[in-house]
Amino acid sequence: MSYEVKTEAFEGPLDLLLHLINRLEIDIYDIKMAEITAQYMEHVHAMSVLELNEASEYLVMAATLLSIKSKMLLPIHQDDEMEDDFDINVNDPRDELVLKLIEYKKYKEAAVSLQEMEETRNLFYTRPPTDLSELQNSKQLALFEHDVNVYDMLGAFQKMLRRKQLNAPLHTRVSKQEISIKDQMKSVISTLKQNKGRLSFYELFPTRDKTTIVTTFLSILELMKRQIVQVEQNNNFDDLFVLLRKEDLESEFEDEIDE
Amino acid sequence: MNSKMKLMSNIESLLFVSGEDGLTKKQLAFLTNETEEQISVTLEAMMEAYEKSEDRGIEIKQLAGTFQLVTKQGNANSIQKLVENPTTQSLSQASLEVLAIIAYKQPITRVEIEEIRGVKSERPIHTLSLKGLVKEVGRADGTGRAILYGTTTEFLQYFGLQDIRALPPLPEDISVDEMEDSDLFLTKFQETFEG
Amino acid sequence: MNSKMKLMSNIESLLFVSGEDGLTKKQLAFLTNETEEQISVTLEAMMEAYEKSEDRGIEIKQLAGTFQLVTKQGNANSIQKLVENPTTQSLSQASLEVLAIIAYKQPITRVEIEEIRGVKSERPIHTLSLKGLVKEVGRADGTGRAILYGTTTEFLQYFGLQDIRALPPLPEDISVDEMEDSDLFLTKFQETFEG
Repeated sequence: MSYEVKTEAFEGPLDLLLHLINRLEIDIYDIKMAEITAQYMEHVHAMSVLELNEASEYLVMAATLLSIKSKMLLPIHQDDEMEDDFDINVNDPRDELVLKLIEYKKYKEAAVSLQEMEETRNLFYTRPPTDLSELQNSKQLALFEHDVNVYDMLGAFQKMLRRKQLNAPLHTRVSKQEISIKDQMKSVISTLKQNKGRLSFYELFPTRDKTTIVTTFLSILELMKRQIVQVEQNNNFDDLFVLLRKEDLESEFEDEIDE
Repeated sequence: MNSKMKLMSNIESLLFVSGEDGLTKKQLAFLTNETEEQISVTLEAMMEAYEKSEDRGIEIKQLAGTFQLVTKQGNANSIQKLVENPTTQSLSQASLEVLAIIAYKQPITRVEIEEIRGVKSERPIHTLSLKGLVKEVGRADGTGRAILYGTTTEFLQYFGLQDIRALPPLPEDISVDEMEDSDLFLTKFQETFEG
Repeated sequence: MNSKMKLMSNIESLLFVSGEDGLTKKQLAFLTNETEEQISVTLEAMMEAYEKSEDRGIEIKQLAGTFQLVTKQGNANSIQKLVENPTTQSLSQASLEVLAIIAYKQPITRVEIEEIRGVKSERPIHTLSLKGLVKEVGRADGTGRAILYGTTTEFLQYFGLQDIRALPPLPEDISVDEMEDSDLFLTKFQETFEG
């Protein structure tokens, strides 16, 4: 006979036993050993295929059940009973198993409440903290702020995956919209107006969407060519700033671009 | 009056940039130069205002020991449209069991976890540490100096708990009539998975 | 009337979670099942309301066609104070993300890092170089010859790793496994209890 056991449905032998106890409507404190052992063996036989190492756990339990069953058939020795006068149940061979089952059942139930909490928690969302490092000075940055370990790093990575998952469908489903250079020129101008006519080049590219970036870039070039905006930089490698040169140009601008 | 409005505005800004890290009353008091009492009163007023205003989409929650801004539950539907596949994120049964044991018995070693579950638990423990839900909190005395596991702040955050004491009490004594409850438990399970 | 309030609430939630990426009118219309016109009108009303309410600490900013929530300028002082007194992890999240990417994908260019994260990453890379955890390890082929980043010996020391292969596997790979596990488990569970 082969010990191929299919166990995915249960989280181990204790889980299987709890399932049987429940199904057979047996009192957990008074387990009918013959019945449960028979059922357990039947299940283990009926299960097929799984890693040997998990199968072994099921087989160890099978052996335990058989041993309890046989102990219960033995008559209790008179002397033993006298010695253990104070503890009435000490001779019940099922005790250890019952305690184990009860202990396991507690956590199995706790796992169910965790799962419910997980579901509730999934109904509201937080946001990642804003990256404020540009407000920090370099001296501060060079300090190690925390006692971070590899798992903090992985945790950060995990958070990022979660965040990316949030935006993924939009990139595939929605953001394929075509933005015209004309529209983007208007958008750049209105953005500049909202910011008193001056904004860093970087801030004109709030999105990572390639089409939008390219369109925005082309529209800025076009605006420069038409001398509607001007770009300035104070020192090498400093941020570029885009300046709006003409204030009110909406009307002439409209037909100009339509050509 | 104006100053109270200004304080609310300041708190909202601070909570907004702190995101899921949130801030404690003490931190808020320090950052706004106010007393903790003043912060308490103001936070309470804000929480009420958020909840009452139907046009607001965010509210304040106490999570993992800090105050955080979160979206209102009623808007979950439209936010979930932003999420690729909302169901794949939930934890497996094995992970939940191990996590329950760690949460209630911490600090605890792998061997002790396996004793309770009756099966090897290396893999779920590994998964849970990679997800940042549990971590090594020390070493057991004695030979081998086995790793002791405990839950993380991320754990509190993940399950929406203010602190570890906010966990529901562990079912202590399972008496005979409680076995009937386990029927309920199975039914619940079925509902959850079939639903 | 109620529906308009609800739409505002929904938009606030959506802008809140979308963070720095923001959302376009088109995206908001898709997510809320409204017309773009309806979204335009509502956004305008919201922008005005945010601006007028002295107790609000956030407002809507429109940049190149996308809308995002940002903190009000007037509260810059207390945010600056937060930056100078980092009591939470908030400052390291971005750096840790970038560090994880560099550690696992090295050698890698800044543009590639940004593609993975979906946000600009110049600052965190700068921070990490200052801390000596990452360094330039070469130049990419092709025009531009972009800088390639890798981790340093300091990085290994800092995280107590013997060498770079001692890094635990990426959670990405894990979650795929786990999904399969839980699917199998669910299927089995249903079979068992329905059967």
